[in-house]
Amino acid sequence: MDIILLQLLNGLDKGSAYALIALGLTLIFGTLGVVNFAHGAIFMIGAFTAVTFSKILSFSFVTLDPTQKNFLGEPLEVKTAYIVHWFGESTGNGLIDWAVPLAILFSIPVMLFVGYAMERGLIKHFYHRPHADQILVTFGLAIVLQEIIKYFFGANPIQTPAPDMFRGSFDFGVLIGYAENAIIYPYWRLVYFVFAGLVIGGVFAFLRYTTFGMVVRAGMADRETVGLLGINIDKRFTIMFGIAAAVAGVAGVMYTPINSPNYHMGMDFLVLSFVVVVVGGMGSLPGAVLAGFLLGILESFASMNQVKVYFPGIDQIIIYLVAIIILLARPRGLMGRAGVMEE
Amino acid sequence: MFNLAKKDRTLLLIVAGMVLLAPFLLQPFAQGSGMAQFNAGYPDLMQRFVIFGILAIGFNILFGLTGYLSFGHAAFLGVGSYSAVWMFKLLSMNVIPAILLAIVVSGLFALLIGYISLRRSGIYFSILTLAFAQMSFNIAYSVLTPLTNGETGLQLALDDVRILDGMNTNGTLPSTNLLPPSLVNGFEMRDTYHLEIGSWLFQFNTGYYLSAIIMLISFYIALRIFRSPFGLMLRAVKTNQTRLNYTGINTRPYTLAAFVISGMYAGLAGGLLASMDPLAGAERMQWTASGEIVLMTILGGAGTLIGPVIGAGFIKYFENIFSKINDTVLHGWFGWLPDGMEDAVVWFVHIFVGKGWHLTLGGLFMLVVIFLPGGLVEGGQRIMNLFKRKKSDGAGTDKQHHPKSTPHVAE
Amino acid sequence: MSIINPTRRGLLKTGAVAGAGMAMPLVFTGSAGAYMNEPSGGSVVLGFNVPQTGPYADEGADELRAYELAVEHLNGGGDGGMMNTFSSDALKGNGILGRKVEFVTGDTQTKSDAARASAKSMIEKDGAVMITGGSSSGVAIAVQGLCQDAGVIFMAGLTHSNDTTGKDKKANGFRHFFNGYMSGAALAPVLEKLYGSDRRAYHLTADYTWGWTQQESIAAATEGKGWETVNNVLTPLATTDFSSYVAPVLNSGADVLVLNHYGGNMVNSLTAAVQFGLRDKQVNGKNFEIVVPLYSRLMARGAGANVKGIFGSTNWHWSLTDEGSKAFVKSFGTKYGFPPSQAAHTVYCQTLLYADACERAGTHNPCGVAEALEGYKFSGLGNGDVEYRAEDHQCFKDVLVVKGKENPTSEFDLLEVVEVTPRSQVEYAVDHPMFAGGALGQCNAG
Amino acid sequence: MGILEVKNVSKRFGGLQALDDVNLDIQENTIHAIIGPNGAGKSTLLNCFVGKLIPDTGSVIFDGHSLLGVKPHKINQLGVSRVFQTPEIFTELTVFENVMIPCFAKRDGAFRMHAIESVGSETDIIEKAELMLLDVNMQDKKDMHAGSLSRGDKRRLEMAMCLAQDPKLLLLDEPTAGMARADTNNTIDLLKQIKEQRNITLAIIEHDMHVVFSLAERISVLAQGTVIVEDIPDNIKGHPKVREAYLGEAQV
Repeated sequence: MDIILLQLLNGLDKGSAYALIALGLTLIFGTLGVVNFAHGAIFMIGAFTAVTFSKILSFSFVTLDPTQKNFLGEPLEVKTAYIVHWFGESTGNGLIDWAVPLAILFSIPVMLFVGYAMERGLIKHFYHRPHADQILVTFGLAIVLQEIIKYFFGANPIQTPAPDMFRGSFDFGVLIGYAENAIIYPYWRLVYFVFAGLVIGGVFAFLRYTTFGMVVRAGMADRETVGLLGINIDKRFTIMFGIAAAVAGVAGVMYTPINSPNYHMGMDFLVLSFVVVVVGGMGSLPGAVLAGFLLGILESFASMNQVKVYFPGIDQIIIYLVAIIILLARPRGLMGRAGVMEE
Repeated sequence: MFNLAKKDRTLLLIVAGMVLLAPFLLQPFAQGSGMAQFNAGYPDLMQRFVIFGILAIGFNILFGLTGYLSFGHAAFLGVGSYSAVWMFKLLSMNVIPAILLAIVVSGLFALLIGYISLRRSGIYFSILTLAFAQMSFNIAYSVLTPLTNGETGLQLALDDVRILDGMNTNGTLPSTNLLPPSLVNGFEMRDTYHLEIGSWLFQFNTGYYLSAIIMLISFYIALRIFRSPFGLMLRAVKTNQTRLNYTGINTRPYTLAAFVISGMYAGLAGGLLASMDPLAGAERMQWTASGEIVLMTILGGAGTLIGPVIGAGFIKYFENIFSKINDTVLHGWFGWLPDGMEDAVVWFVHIFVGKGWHLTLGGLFMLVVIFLPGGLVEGGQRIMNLFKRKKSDGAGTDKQHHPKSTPHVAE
Repeated sequence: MSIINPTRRGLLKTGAVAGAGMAMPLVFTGSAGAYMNEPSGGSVVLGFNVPQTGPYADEGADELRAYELAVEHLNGGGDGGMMNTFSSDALKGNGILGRKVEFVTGDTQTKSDAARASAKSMIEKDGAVMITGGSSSGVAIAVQGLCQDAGVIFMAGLTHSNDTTGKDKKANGFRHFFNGYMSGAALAPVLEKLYGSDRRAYHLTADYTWGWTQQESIAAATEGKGWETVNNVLTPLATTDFSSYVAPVLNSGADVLVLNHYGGNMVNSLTAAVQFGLRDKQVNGKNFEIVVPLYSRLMARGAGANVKGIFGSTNWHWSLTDEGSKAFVKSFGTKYGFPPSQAAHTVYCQTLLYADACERAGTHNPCGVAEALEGYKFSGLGNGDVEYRAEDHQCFKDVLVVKGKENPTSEFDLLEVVEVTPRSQVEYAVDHPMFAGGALGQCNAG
Repeated sequence: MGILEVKNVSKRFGGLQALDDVNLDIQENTIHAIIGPNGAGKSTLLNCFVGKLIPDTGSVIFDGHSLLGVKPHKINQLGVSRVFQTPEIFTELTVFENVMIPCFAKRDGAFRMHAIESVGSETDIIEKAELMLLDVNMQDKKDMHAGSLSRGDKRRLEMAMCLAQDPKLLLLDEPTAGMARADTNNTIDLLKQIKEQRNITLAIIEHDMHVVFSLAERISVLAQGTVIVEDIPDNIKGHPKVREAYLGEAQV
């Protein structure tokens, strides 16, 4: 029982990551009708805004320390971050330690701009083009974006740790009467889970309770009619693209301590996020979230040794297997609407 | 001839001419010259051009005609390759049975996947095919290692059975052949004849010509399918399934047939790949490989006959030629520039070649799709039209402009 | 000369051909070379086939740097690097056999298909006589098979699977890198000394061939020291979030976690394990420990502070103080501004060793070169006294046991060498069951 | 016994009773109009004839075959063709190809793997398609892209496509909706001509009373999901029940 609870927790956490990525993707699908293969790249750029921000924070000057030698036997270059120099050891290092959470503030404007620029510069010209063209151009864009990141940051993963106070894990098991260490969960992942919940809730509240959101929802249902009402739906859609980019971006920022960012992480998540969105049902935001959690939880269960003993390699295919079963049982995914991307 | 309309006959003859003369056409630069880097006339790449051409032609029968976007076509390529290599390991090094088995097995696999996936349309269909292919890849890479040799890929071994050829004892691996070397010499896939003219060197490879002939046959069959009533129905599926149903046509068997045919094309390509180089890697089935097929087809021009072949050639050229350009080569090219400028130019070009070949490819995808919505073929057509207009202007005749009646079957 | 005469030789260089071509405009060339791509002009072409895209692109880039350095040294440029410390003095700095060394590069993409295509183009188009490089075992084995068929020498780059010189060994292929068995043999005594002989290990293993062979090796070696293997869980290659694999570890009764992962997998699984706080826990009354059997310094950077205090093995490290290593670090560091990785060291050595073997054999003929390399004993290239065993073409040398450094002084200073395990301790019999099956076969000269 | 017999057909959508015990008998070789105010269930009824919807209860018998649960393409092969309110044609094919497809469907049935023959060598199909285009007077547009046709031409093309199959029953869903008066009259003439030249039954759903009374030989009036009156046109005019149903909606 405890292992099931443990994997349920894991699944919720994984699921919240999937749901966050899928949410942005389905916003773009639903509002703009664009198949955005660059969404994974946006997630990746989000993660790299965290890397950039922590690099900015630890921007350093160099002093030579003659007492120590570097690998060539020359005096060692010791780097001191400017903010440590300015604010002193504790404040400076504290800021650097908190780089990831702080990077969210940095990331949101950057990602809004990235989304805005992408939509205005490229995507808007593809609204009326076939989906195949959209796939090709956004895939091309994704490659270009990741190669740019690779050029500046290299191919290896880059460590971006969570603040020190989130080290270690919380013992749930003890709370509910299990043995020590039976159900533990890292603090940072709990933070991530709560954060994902807030973002998802925020997006839903925004769409539900603001006029802007209502217009966008109406536009998702019937773009032409809303356009006929004299509402400038295009401008709102541009903003939605920016918001979708920001959602993917902050998801990327918060994910960096879990998965050290590398330039191809976007591609790694691309297929998965598409599967999540489609299993949820095209054009359905709650569907995407639901599917994200469902697949996350099932994936966690499939990784249990107790399961793998009977089905070797089940964790390799579980996501796809579930996707097939759901799509066969429910033609439009869990909560999809008729007629969306069925042609 | 060939029971084709004049336009198609011309197209077929042009393609045949280009494919058969490829060893010359792809080798325009003299050996040792700075531009020799851009030569593509060596056996492996030429084989890849035509084999991936076959793959793209087959994919186009499904996607170009019916509009069903399969995102898992690489699975059939992989299955074809595995079947072929197993044939080499168990039966004989002759490529014919291997290729036949590859086609049959991939056809059956396509029947199974198609039967299930075609219950859905649009993006739901795409995701179903993607899911099947990804499952195939993941399992082939891990659990099925005894069958697929996982990470490394299935390859020949000294202790293979090879019932027909007999156990080999001399400690070297045999190579794939069309006719057993005991009968005729010179029909091994890797046999290459070298022709030197001046400082040009041309390579004529048995494997290439076998692939080329099979590619021409595949192209011819595709041409016939495009022009057939069956092809007409497939195009009708793409434009309006409702009307087709209310016209008494059952669309499922049509789409399934198209899916299986295109799966068999992919299997044939996989079998040929394995025949040219007897190794079947699991990466052949990964979603990126499926994506590459989609990109080839759209890049060249989906729905056109020759477009996918051009798209395939384009991507393979970048993969094999641009990735090999390194700084030493660049310095060789720009050595005539003043030193500082040379370094600056090399530094700049360096970003786009060698390890940056992905960047160039991605950028070109974007440029092509932005400026040439119909793919590379449209670019060709525009140039041709420019040419034609000039010509007709010169003659002073107002040539009647044919309405672009069927852009899908335009060459 | 018959008109139809199959040949597999490569290209001739411009100068030599031009004259003949003018005189006889249409010629089918015969088997001019005695072996594949026999160099005929004043230069010889080597093929450096490394990952330039994909997850191992940085390792590939470091390999390329080392190759360029090696070529520079072979052609008499630079400070000569390890050529000065190498026990053989066959290399004169005038290229190989008097021919200037040229090279071509390609991208393996860490896919066996793409790697073979790239290697084929080097052989068919550029006339390479030797192919080398790579950063994964799958690719190394695939390309080794190709080189065997084509008749050129293959000097494997970074490949750690037992299979490369085990069941998939080939007469034309040589491996300088160490392997899973050696990692186990080197690590086990150190682990026993540190953590005692009463330990229960939980293995997380990348679910593909390399992962399996390493897991098998490490489990066998540690069990030999009294450890118990509690569990071995296979993880899919594509996993990025290892939480669901790491979470059950603490409650399994294990007190050591062995991560048989490499590259991005290693970074992410180690990060997850540290995040779960495993290293702060006590199990069975002992501190919980994590072991990463194969370390790569380049990759370890991605795990940052998480590697501190974690033990593993590595092929070579720049902080070694023997003359060879020092010379190599000096010339590499001076040229590029940072120390070389183990991948760089491996491929540099291999290039030198190939050149040296050609000189000693007096030919580029792969059969001659292979003969010169088989059973060759040398020193001065780091790692002490080294031997290329004739029976399986595996290189035997000292193996380094390292641990993540507690107080790194720079971004390169991540590992510290704990012990240099002598060669004798990591040697094994040719017919060791982990290396069984397969045969070298005959050398192939094309 | 009519060619299409509808008995006790009911259909519910959630809380809405779309069809409530509909009975209808369409005689062979007649023009039968089904009229009724908006929301009367006309389209729902039509969808029950072509296999798009399955009624909850009742039976639909065409020419001796029950149509319940039969797939659209099979119903079509029995001899039922349908003209849609918004023309359903193959917009990306040429006009001529559009007409060829029903010819193939008529000759070869629901599926035939004729993948190697050339379309150009199917002389019988080509002849028939030419003839059909001649019938609707569109032979000069045969190489045009169907998507680029005017709305009126699209309708005529769709009509030609349906007729190419020589259907026994042709269902027309508001064939003159959105047409100018002149076009409407042309359509009326065309339909009359079709009726005269062929052995065919026409069932028309229509709003335009001018069209209905110019064409129909019998009229069924549908209101609130059920047939309230069925009679010859002269008796429908001024029928009190019909007036009531249409109250204020149209001049009857």
